[in-house]
Amino acid sequence: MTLRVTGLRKSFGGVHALRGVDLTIEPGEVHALLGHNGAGKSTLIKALGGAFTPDGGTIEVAGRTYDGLSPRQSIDAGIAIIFQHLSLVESLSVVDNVFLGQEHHRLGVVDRKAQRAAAATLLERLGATCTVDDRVGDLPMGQKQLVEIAKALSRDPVVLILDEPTAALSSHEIGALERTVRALQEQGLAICYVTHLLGEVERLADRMTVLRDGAVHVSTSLLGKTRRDIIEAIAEPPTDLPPRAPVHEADPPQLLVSGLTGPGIGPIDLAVRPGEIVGLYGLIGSGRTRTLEMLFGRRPRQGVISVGGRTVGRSSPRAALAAGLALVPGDRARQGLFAPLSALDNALLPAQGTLSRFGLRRRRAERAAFEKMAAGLAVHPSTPDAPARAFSGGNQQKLLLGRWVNGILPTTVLLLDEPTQGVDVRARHEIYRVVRTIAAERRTAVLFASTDPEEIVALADRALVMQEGRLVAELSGDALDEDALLHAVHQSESDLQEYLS
Amino acid sequence: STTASKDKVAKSGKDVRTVAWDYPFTFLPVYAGVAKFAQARAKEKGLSLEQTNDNGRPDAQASNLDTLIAKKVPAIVSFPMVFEALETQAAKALSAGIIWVTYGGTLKNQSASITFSFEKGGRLLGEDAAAWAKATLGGKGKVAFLVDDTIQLGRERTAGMIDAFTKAAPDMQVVGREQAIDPDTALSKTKAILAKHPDVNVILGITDGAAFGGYKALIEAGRSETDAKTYVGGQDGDLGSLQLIKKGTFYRASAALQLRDIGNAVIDVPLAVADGKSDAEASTDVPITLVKQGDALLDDIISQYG
Amino acid sequence: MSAPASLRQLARYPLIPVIIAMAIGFELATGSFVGSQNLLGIATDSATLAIVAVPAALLVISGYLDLSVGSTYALGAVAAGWFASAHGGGLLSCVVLALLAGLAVGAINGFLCCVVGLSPFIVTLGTLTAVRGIAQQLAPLPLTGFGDGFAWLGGAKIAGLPSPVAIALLVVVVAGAILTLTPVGRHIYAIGVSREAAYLSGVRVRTVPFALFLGTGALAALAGAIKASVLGAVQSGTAGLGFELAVLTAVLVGGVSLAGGSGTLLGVVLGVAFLGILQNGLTLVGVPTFWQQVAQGLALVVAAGLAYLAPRLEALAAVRPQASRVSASAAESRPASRSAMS
Amino acid sequence: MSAPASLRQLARYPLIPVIIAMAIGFELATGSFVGSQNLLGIATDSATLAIVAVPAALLVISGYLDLSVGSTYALGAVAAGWFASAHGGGLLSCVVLALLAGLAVGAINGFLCCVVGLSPFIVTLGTLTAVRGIAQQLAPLPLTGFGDGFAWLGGAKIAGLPSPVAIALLVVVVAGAILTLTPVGRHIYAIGVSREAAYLSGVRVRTVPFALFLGTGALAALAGAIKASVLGAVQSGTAGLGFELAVLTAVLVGGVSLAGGSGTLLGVVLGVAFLGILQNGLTLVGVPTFWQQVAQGLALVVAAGLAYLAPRLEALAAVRPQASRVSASAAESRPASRSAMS
Ligand SMILES: Nc1ncnc2c1ncn2[C@@H]1O[C@H](COP(=O)(O)OP(=O)(O)OP(=O)(O)O)[C@@H](O)[C@H]1O
Ligand SMILES: Nc1ncnc2c1ncn2[C@@H]1O[C@H](COP(=O)(O)OP(=O)(O)OP(=O)(O)O)[C@@H](O)[C@H]1O
Ligand SMILES: [Mg+2]
Ligand SMILES: [Mg+2]
Repeated sequence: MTLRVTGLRKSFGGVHALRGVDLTIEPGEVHALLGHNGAGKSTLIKALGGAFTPDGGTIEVAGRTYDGLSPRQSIDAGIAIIFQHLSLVESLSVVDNVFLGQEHHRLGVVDRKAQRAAAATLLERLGATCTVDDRVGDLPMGQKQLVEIAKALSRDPVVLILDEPTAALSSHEIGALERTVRALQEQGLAICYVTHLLGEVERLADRMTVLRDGAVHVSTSLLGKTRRDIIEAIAEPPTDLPPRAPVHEADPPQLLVSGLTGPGIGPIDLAVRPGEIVGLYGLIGSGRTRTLEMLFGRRPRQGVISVGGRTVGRSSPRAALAAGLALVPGDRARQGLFAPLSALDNALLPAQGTLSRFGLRRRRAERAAFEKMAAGLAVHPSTPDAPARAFSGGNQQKLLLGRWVNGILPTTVLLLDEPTQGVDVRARHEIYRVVRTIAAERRTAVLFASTDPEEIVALADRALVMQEGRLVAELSGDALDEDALLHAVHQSESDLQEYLS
Repeated sequence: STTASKDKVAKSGKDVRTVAWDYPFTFLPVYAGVAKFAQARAKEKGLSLEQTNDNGRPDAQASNLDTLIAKKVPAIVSFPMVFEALETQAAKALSAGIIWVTYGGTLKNQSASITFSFEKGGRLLGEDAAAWAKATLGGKGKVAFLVDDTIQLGRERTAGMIDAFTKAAPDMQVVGREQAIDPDTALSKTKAILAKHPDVNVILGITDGAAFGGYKALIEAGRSETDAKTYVGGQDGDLGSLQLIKKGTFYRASAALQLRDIGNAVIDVPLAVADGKSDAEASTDVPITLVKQGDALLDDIISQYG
Repeated sequence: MSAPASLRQLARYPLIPVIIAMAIGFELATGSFVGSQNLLGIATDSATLAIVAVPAALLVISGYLDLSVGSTYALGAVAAGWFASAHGGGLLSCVVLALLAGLAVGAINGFLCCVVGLSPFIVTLGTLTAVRGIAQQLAPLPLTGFGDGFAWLGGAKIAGLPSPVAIALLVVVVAGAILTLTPVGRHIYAIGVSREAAYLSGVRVRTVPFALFLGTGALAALAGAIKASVLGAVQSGTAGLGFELAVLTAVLVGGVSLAGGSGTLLGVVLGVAFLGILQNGLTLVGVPTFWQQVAQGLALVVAAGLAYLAPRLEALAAVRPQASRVSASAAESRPASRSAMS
Repeated sequence: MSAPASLRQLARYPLIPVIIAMAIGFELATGSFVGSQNLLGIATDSATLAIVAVPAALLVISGYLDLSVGSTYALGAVAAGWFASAHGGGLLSCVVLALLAGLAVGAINGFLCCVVGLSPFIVTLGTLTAVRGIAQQLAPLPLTGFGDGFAWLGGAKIAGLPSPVAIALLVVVVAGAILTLTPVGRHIYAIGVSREAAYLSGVRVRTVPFALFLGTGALAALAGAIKASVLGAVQSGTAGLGFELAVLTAVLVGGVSLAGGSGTLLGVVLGVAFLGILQNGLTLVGVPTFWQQVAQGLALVVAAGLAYLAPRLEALAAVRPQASRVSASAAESRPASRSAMS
């Protein structure tokens, strides 16, 4: 059974998200769908899932040709999709979510027993640790992702489409997912896989189709392709990163934390020097987000935090900001972005007060600041008035970075939670460049959390490894590589020392 | 008292092609009753009747009147929610040459008025109920009032009713004084009163709607329809209540407005003003009468509902 | 496990202890609150509210809202009352007529809100106004003199219960069964939490709320007809005036979130009981009119406070038995996570 | 570029053509709609609504809601009227007293909703009920006989305009300046879009809406005082009755979303004008009472339809002039992305 898309077109207002895309996915193949942020991957997938009707083109599946599918038609045709922005219902239980819309029922009454059994089997197969009765909203991101996958598999699909399924997973869960995908491939499923992590492409995919600006750029087998080839297909190859800023051991720490303690966290002691970039590595749920949020005053905490030698008093984001601490949160949609507000508002909201005179905004100054920020971070498009929701994920992330890195606010310690989640190769590179630059030029101390060991190695001067709310290891210099990180999170301190020596 | 602008007023009934009747409590059944007769009278006289939609809101009333004045309708008959609040509008109307008839009371600025005492309606009911209580219960028993404290006409009726009753029957124990103008509210309020005082003898309502709800509560509590020791009475003269009175139930009296007379007055009074009659000559006081079983008026009013 | 579980239940429904406290207070103050007659009276009076609050709650859970119920109630009362008085209509024909009227209003609301996708607040505020006008136009004068057949609807005893109470029970049971046992029940919650997610999961995101609008309309009209039968009279201008606010209050006080996606029928039933008991008790105690209003207003604020406390209490009650479970419930210690409109 | 830009403006405010159409229709039907006296009359009558709808709109944009304005209006009217009649209070003292009363209600609402974090809907429904009771308790009888000083508030001409209109203009201008010219204006939108994201951006997520509650309370009381001065009388039981629904209707019809985060003051002013013109026109034309209600209800539905069409028209208007610009407006072709409660 083949999925064939021909000449698919879709535009939103004036934006042409898809301009006649052709895509064929054969049974038993893993087909990587690649492209820069905003290339149209999710739009294509949403069209397959029935989120909207395409403007033109056809979708052929299970021997039938459609001009547009409804979600029910899509499901009935055997298409199962793991959407980028999860389609889970947070306040319902895991089992209710897995069977939402496709409940097992007898005489109109939900057959809970059968559903629970089936869901439990699926979750076990995926290596999930949550139980069928957990409320999905209470689960950490990785488990949610697995529930979403279980939901897709519960429908016995013939085509499985995954839109950045691993963006929020740790190496452990990624491994389990990859094994599942392989097993399904062997059963003859047609699998379409969207990701920005090229390692996954290399490990899993047989073919790739690369979109650029809503059109197919290349579609080819991956046999014999190098990473360089893939990157070049997706975007202009990135320029080299600027060099690491020198860190002076003699400098007093810009951020000094001692005895930081909160529910399930700590005590944590750490120090970040001016211009230093420290990576916080750990498995999902190890407490990195909570640590950053405690530092920023978003969560109640005990312990002493000082910035530039001065102790931060109250625990609140305002107090943290006043002290020079800033956080780019990990949950972009919920905690960061003001989707309907303009790009300028998104980037400059906290700075508008500083820029204002006599309590009135100075629009010209704001525009100038925005343009400077947009140029520095290579935000595209650089229109200040477009709503943030019209930007691709990577560019939204840059707007959030720009909120604190704009030359107006006196940010001296920058906290980043998963700064490149869902960001394409090129934009990721640009974000690294921006972070490096501010560390070097403004001597900003940077503490960032990431789930991707590649990212830690690429960006950090020094890595702290977190396990169950505590720092268990520190790696820097030559000792800092992906293997060491992977070992550190999975093993105890003594094992690590052994491994390192 | 008419004003100096009297000379600008339409000089003959023929000039008045339209009467605008502004009645704020359009949700009350009385409104529809009077409207029916006013409409019929207007048709008879060959003129058109316009109405406003004030929804019981004084500011909506004021602005609708402003609109009517701006539109220069020849005659306005208005029932002010708050009398003093409409002096401005009345003066404005008069100086624009519009006939202003105050409905339900009098204003300083007006061409004429259609009056009927709200206080008197309450008083007649209170006195009758008290007399009944003396005769039947020896003046000892329990009474509950269903009242309205929110609007002026309600307060006047309430005061008339309660003052007259408690003065004439001082030994009756007052076991309830609850806000209720419609049967729905009255039913549940009376039920609550009955829970504590199942032996209430007299229930007097600010409207027949309220009294009807009280009557239903008693019936629901098992009181016989013709119980000799029970008295329910209301005000307005609603058809349902009058039928209960006629049937001989313990719904014994209603201080009835004569809807037909009022409806006719809504058309006739402005026409009389237009024909040159003075305030004193044109103004009408429509009597309010307590109707009870056997009264000739009872059948007359019932037949008015057609 | 059973003791803490019931503790959690109690924490989840803080109205239960409040209602018990109110009952004790009113009984002490008046000596006649707890008595089968008074309690049955409260139940009968509250029955019409419950009959409408239940479907309205499902609608709110699914993320919609129906403000038109006050006028639909009047329309149902007028339809049934008119047929019963003018045409000597029997029970069945009157009820069917009322239901048809309610379904018509529900269909209009449902079409505009679910199919076209207009704002439920404005649309149903519009139908609230318009339908009242129609009801008054149809029956400007009070309707009375219904036949015995129609009187049965509000006056009969079914299994020893007054018929309005029996009907309300039936509505609660049926709606409860739909909500908890059937796939549609899950869909109602899912649509309320995330219409988009539900849509992509193949849930009928138009049909389900449309049906709930139909049900709310039909039951609002039925409630009007029942009240007409109980009273033996209908005043189109005052029947159900302000009922929409009473319904919404009961639903929200009962713990259903206006943002959709959460709430239980037990909560709604408790909300109805809370309002009924409050009104009855204040009258029993003989609180003067204006202070009754003040007390009712304060009670709403207290109820809002309870709705706020509930998840916190629940979280507290949950801490002991399973301290280490991941349970990031609503008991976040920081204010920023609260949605203002919930 | 100017023609399509103004086309887009028009598409954004579909009430503008509708209001023009209504004006033409009413003028043709009556011959007396367009006339300085009638138009000034509409403006004066609508002024009090505008004075409250404007701060209420800011509150809704920030994701909150104040239903208590109807009673705060009555309380303000009673406070000012009482001081003017019983104590011969002058203009200033009466206004200050009314403002203090309004600030008190606003502070209670703000404290409960913003600081404690209770549901604004239930809390302000509670204060709506309670404050009405208090106003009636304070002044059970109508207040009249105000001095000339107080009459100035509603009767004076300021720069040739009736003082209520001048005050309303001032309110619109000040609120418009806050919303568009100051950083706080952006904060209001930001809080409405995402309270959490605003909190993490250092916005005062409690103080800003609290201040808006204060402003709404104060201006609702001021509106009551103005109307008391215009009418020369206050009746606590009916002053501002149903005003809260009129305010909310104007705000929503004006295109502000109940979900928060979107809307403009121009839209709200148009919403107020729409309602004022509708009421005036229906009375002018002489539509029978009950049909007026029906028409008003239908007008709301039409307004909901316009709010629905606006983004779609805007998107259409946007397509031609700048086909490739990024402009992800709300013009989704599927219903699933719409929030039902907006
Ligand atoms: N609902 C929408 N309204 C307007 N524009 C949209 C909408 N959804 C997507 N777009 C636009 O369509 C284009 C394609 O977006 P899409 O989400 O498909 O990109 P993507 O390839 O999935 O990117 P990413 O890797 O960041 O997820 C983008 O320019 C985006 O801004
Ligand atoms: N052991 C725990 N105790 C209390 N709460 C926890 C615990 N583990 C997770 N949580 C809650 O679950 C939520 C989601 O966890 P999530 O894994 O996303 O973040 P985290 O624990 O900070 O880990 P990380 O960012 O390292 O992945 C947290 O915000 C926290 O409230
Ligand atoms: Mg995507
Ligand atoms: Mg995290």
